[in-house]
Amino acid sequence: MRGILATISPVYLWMVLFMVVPLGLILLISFLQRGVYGDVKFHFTLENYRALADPLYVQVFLTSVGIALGTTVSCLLLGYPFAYFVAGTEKKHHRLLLVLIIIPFWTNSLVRTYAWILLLRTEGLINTVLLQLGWIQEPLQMLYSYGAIFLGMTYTLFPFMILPLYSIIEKLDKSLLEASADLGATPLQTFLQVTLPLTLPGIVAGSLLVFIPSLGYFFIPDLMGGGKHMIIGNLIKNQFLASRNWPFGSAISIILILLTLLVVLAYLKLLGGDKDDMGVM
Amino acid sequence: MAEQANIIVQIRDLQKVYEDTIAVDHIDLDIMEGEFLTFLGSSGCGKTTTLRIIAGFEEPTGGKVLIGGKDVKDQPPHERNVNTVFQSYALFPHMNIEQNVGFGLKMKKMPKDRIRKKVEEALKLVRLEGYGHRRPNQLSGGQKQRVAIARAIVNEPRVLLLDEPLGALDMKLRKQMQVELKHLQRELDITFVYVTHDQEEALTMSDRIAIMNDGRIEQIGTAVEIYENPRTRFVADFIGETNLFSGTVLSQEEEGVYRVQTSNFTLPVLGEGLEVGETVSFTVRPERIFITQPDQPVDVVVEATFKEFIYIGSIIKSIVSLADGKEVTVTDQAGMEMRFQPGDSVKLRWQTSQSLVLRK
Amino acid sequence: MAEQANIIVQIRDLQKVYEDTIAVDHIDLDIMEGEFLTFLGSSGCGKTTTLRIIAGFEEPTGGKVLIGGKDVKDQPPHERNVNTVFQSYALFPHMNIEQNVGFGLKMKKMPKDRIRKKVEEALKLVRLEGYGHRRPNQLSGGQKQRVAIARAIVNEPRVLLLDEPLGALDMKLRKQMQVELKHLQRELDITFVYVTHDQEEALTMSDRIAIMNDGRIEQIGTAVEIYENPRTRFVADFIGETNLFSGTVLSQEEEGVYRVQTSNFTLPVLGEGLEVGETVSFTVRPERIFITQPDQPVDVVVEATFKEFIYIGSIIKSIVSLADGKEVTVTDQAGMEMRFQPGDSVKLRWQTSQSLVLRK
Amino acid sequence: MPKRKIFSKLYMVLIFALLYVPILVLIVFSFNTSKLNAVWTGFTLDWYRKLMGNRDILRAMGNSLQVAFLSTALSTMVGTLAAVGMYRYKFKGKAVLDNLLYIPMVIPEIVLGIALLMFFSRFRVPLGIRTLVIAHATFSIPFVFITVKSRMAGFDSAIEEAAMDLGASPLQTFLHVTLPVILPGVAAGALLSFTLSIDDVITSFFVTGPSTNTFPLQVYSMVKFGVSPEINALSTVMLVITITVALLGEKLKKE
Amino acid sequence: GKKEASNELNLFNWSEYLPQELIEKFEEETGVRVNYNTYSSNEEMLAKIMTAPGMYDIAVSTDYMVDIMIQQKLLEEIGLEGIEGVENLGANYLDLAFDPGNRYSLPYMAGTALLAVNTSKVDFDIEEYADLWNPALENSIVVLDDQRAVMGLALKKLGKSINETDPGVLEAAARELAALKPNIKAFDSDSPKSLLISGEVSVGYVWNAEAVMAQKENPDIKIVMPEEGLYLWQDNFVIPKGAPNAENARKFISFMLRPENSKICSDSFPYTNPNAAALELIDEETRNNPGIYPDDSVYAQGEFLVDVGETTVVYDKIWTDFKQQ
Ligand SMILES: Nc1ncnc2c1ncn2[C@@H]1O[C@H](COP(=O)(O)OP(=O)(O)OP(=O)(O)O)[C@@H](O)[C@H]1O
Ligand SMILES: Nc1ncnc2c1ncn2[C@@H]1O[C@H](COP(=O)(O)OP(=O)(O)OP(=O)(O)O)[C@@H](O)[C@H]1O
Ligand SMILES: [Mg+2]
Ligand SMILES: [Mg+2]
Repeated sequence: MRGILATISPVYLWMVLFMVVPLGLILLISFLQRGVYGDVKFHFTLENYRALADPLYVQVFLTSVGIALGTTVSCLLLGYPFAYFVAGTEKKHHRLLLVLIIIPFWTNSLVRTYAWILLLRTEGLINTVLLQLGWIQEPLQMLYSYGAIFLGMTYTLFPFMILPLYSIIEKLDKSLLEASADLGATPLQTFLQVTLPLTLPGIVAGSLLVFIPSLGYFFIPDLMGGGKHMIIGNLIKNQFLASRNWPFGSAISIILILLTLLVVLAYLKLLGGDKDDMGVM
Repeated sequence: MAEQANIIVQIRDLQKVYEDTIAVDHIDLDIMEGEFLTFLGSSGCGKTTTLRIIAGFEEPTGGKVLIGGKDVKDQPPHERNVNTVFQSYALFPHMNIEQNVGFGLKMKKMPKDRIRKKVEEALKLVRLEGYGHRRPNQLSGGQKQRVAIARAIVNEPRVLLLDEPLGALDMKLRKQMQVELKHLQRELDITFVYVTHDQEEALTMSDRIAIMNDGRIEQIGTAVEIYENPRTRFVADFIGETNLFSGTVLSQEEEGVYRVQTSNFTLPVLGEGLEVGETVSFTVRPERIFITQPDQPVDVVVEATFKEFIYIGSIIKSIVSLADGKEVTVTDQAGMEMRFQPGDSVKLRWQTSQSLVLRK
Repeated sequence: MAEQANIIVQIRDLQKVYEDTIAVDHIDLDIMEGEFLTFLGSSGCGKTTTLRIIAGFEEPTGGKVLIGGKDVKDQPPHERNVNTVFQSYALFPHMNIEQNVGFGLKMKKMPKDRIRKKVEEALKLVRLEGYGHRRPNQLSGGQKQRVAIARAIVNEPRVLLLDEPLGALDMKLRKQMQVELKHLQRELDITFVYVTHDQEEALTMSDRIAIMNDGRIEQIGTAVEIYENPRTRFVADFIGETNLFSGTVLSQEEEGVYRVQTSNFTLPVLGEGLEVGETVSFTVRPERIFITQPDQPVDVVVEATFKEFIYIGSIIKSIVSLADGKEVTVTDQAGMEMRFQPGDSVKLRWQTSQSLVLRK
Repeated sequence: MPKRKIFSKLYMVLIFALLYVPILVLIVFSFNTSKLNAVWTGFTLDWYRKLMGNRDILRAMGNSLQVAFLSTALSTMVGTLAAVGMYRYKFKGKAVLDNLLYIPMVIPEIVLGIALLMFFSRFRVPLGIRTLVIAHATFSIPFVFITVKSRMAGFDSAIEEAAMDLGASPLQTFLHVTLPVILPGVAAGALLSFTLSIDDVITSFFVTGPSTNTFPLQVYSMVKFGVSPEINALSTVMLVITITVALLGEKLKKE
Repeated sequence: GKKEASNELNLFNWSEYLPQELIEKFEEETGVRVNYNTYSSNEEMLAKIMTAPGMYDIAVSTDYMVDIMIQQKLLEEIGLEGIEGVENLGANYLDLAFDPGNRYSLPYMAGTALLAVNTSKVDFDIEEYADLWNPALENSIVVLDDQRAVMGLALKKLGKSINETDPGVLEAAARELAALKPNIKAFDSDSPKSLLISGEVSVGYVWNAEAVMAQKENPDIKIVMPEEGLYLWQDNFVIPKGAPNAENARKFISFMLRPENSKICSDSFPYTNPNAAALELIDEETRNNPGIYPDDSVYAQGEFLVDVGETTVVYDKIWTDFKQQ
């Protein structure tokens, strides 16, 4: 009992104080009305939620989820082998490698994104080099496309996939992989049958840490996608700032939170199973 | 039986060095098809390492391994028709027992119902029927070990490597499993390479035993050869209990028999090519020594003082001491022992053929 | 010695049920201060579970444990002056050997140089001097186990729980460690609660042995009591090898001696309160049976046919079969055996005092 | 075996190259004479010189580092404890709390910022480093929690038992055994937390006080007139420092 | 709790929008310590001041936002009598609709949104907003990522005001926008000049300063001021309600109004300086750059943004729809 108190109560108090209470305010606002000058009028209404049913907003949600899913998948596909190989290096190098992975992300994200733009744009570095080498005749149109958005998102969220993956792959019991190989499983089979299920908690964690934030990371689509897509993050930001429609912005946020929680729960059910019960010997 | 068979595993000048430890030290060994070969040796002598090199988990520092005549240097573990029962079990924690045992068959893409049948049989063999749906962490130590055995044998490999597979079992189950493993080995005609630290197990089950010490093979041979004719002091001391004496060669009595002087007595021992004045060691097994009140004369009679009885069930050990305090162990079947009191003067006797000079 | 001492651990009506398994089934037991008590039993019979309850890792489903007269229900493991050597070693993977062994002392805030000294001594005791700077994953199975022992004894607890601590060691080292553990236990005057599946180990080391079966204690007593006077069929069968017969009581011959009819022969056995017509089992230990050419008459003489010799070093086992095919094992010290050929007619003889009727 | 090793090395080099390519561009442009960060016009050290005189940027950087360190420490502690507790104990409301912990990740930053600002202003909490740390910890805790929780899966509790058996109190067991074993997970969570904090704009904007501007705020509010290459210069300096510290630390550890 | 009035000045502004040397000079002169706080849009500034009042002493606010802040009673009176140098300001920049009589605000900098055309990439003349709809410009325009600005473009093409509230007109404007979308390569308010300079786009609808800077780097770029009139803007100093150091704020405004100080601003940023007295100190090239100091006629034809009240919701929906296409 004392253990529960010591470990759980800090987070519990924290969340109640700094999240539940503020969130309650947002919930309240979502049922109020926008004033003429963008203030909040104390007048109960469900209009904000009703307005959300417009196919326009459904479309925004779908676009956002599409981008988030794409980002998650590409982070996972690129990141898993990377985390696997890093975990496979000599243990004494691990700390350095991890720090080297994260250091680029301690620079300012805006500056980093501009750097990508410098690389990708029509007269950017990559095109210049490729043209010089004669590998292409016409400059490639890389910027302001879905490709650029995915590249930017994947790049920005990469450490959020790598670190949880690494931390679980690193503790994988090597003798289990040996046992699998010994029983005739090819490396691929071993990977699918043993490595993957045992590292599933890391995959789940990494995917959540990438998927959820990418629903709201609008500055990458804005900068690298040319701002031609409205994702849920922009929509909400626009309500709070450009249109100063806090009630509507709050309503969208509440729905976003609920939908994301649903997705997360479904995902955990689907993939996680009863992973708490997974013991080792 | 092993002599006529083909060689299935050849180990040539095998060596494995960890940073500061020589785990395997230039081993040469041929393992015959269908034989039951046991590695017996003290903790840390390199048994597991040797097995892991054969299985392909460890790359040798030097030398090579041939399986079925082919150098397996570039063959990854899953392509070697070799299965292992791991000392640490290495059960898959995310699979239940049934899935663990069926894993190898599933990898071979065997039809599901055949897998189920074979898994059932294997579980029956290790007396774990009905445990199929448990997770490894719901089993006791011995139960886990039995699952590891089932998981390996269900694949009927050409060579089965077993690393102390019965280590966690009680005597009773262990004896049963010994019989069953031996039975299985004969029936499936699989080569067993077995690691154990239980000499009785080694002696009863093996066709041949390789005694390892400090990364080297000290002696290899059948149970009788090893027990009756240990070639080194280490082997004599390691296999069974023994009494070790050392002394100086006084003279040759006849072909193969020398008279040796120890600090307590002078007596004839068996040996070959010894020189007068040489210092030698020789052994006498406790069960080949008789304690008597001084009476009929035999080849060897040594004066001693009785110290104590130790009771170990079917056997009674007597500890006696010689004039200079050296302790000698004598064993007797329980119920057969003479009743002495500590301090009693006794005589020890044995036949010359039971005292054997050792190489080193 | 245990009789005069104080009781240190009291186990009262202890019970532990997992979902579908009764692991510990109403156990009552007193453990004396300074005694060496061994749990002996088959795989999965609840030995580890009992130990874990004493240590405080498992809450009993029913009953209670008292240590030093105090119910320890609410005492977490670290407040019980009890240390454990785990069956699975449970070494800390992130610490080297020295740090592993010194952990308990560090928790007690012992000065660093004293810790270093005590750790060194402990490592010496388990013959691992110079291994202090290795990590657990750089050790062999047996070496890990020795570290686990050193880590526990260095704390000199009032009660030390050892769960198959010598399981992974070879016979030689095991014998040495047995002697040393016993020595240590006497010297430090610590209570040892020991789990093993090696009966020889149990018989040589223990003051008392508790034979467990299926969550229950079948019999508890000294080595001699258990071996010479097993109270149940299970105990007789489990401890040492034995030959079990069953038959019908024909008549009472004298006080404590009954004549019993088996399918092969009629003979007198020791028993108490038996009724004529009752079906009973009785045992004769293999080492108490002699094989002879039909000659001098003793209490019991049974006709049999010789089948085979089994060689296990210091002992030779003979398997003979009775008229109806039942096999009987007879052991002899190697070198003492009569040379028979399979198929030879032989006679078995033993003293009536060696055949004992069992309760169930 | 060796072939696979070569492949894995190649792959790692490739990914590292991808990670560092934009960083190289960023560094190169810190030496560019043009203010526009658009085309290479010539080499200069002007931006470094200017940076040294730019009190606001340096102070903002100082604030950001302070907030990042404090909030990382806080969220790592709270998040790790929570993950351990949730792994070890069963209690009522566990599932609810578990799901509650995903919410701070889901809340759009601007919503969290405004909500916290309303909250602080309502309870008259003065805005400043303190409120920044609270806000950052709030959105970082789930990242730590999830990372550590995934690492806990399949944790061998026998070694915790061994520690308690040897007389370690639950706290000591946690510090000496549990924590070191799950350290890779905790470190990963802390690194993520630091990354989030050092780069946060929107939430920070709302909860920061009048004298605690942070570095990302400074950068983002430049967008109207173009991000100054001083930022590149500062980023370069920071990169050089962190990489040097990391390499030195590694070197020291070896000796 | 609220801070006691200390000798500080909490300034709220975009970063790099007020030369550091001026701040240092002011601090030296008055002994007031300046805390420079930044935001990246008017709306952020508004949200912060609205939610947690009483923190900032002086803020820079764009025309329409001054109006909103006045309406929401978020501003102190500026107190013209306590400020020196108001007379230095040009008449074009005073007494405007969003703050008649300058009760609450005084101008700091001003500018316009206009067209920048890369003549090497466009082979026809661009003179009016409607030319942006030319299919030849497919995927080659950058426009401000700002709903009112871009709506303004469409409304201007239709010959309407950028502050139109008639739903029918707005719907027509939405259709115009849909037609424009294929020509838009990117939305960028932050640094559209880099796209122009590097040739990534041929035409930009951008802030005048961006166009001027782009022109400096790439001489092919020509500034075009469509006849339909420009979108005008003017940034102003305001004093938020409950400012703890309002007096320091006035001191600061006075300081900024001095011609020699105002000139320093112009040297640093290529915007229109409303300080007529400072104009004489500014170098000729800048003064004669029509991109920075356009004719008075531009002021006559141009329009400031005005908050459209409830219609904002309509604008927002059109914008979302437009982006989503
Ligand atoms: N990864 C390693 N790094 C360093 N030394 C090692 C490593 N693995 C094993 N060793 C050492 O090599 C020697 C042989 O180890 P091995 O595991 O083969 O012994 P073993 O004969 O199986 O012993 P046991 O009966 O105790 O299991 C031991 O001294 C051990 O400490
Ligand atoms: N967590 C658990 N869940 C369900 N059953 C369990 C669990 N732990 C142990 N058991 C069962 O309880 C019984 C007793 O287990 P225990 O580990 O005490 O056996 P043991 O006597 O130590 O055996 P061994 O000699 O094989 O180690 C076994 O049948 C085992 O399968
Ligand atoms: Mg081993
Ligand atoms: Mg056990």
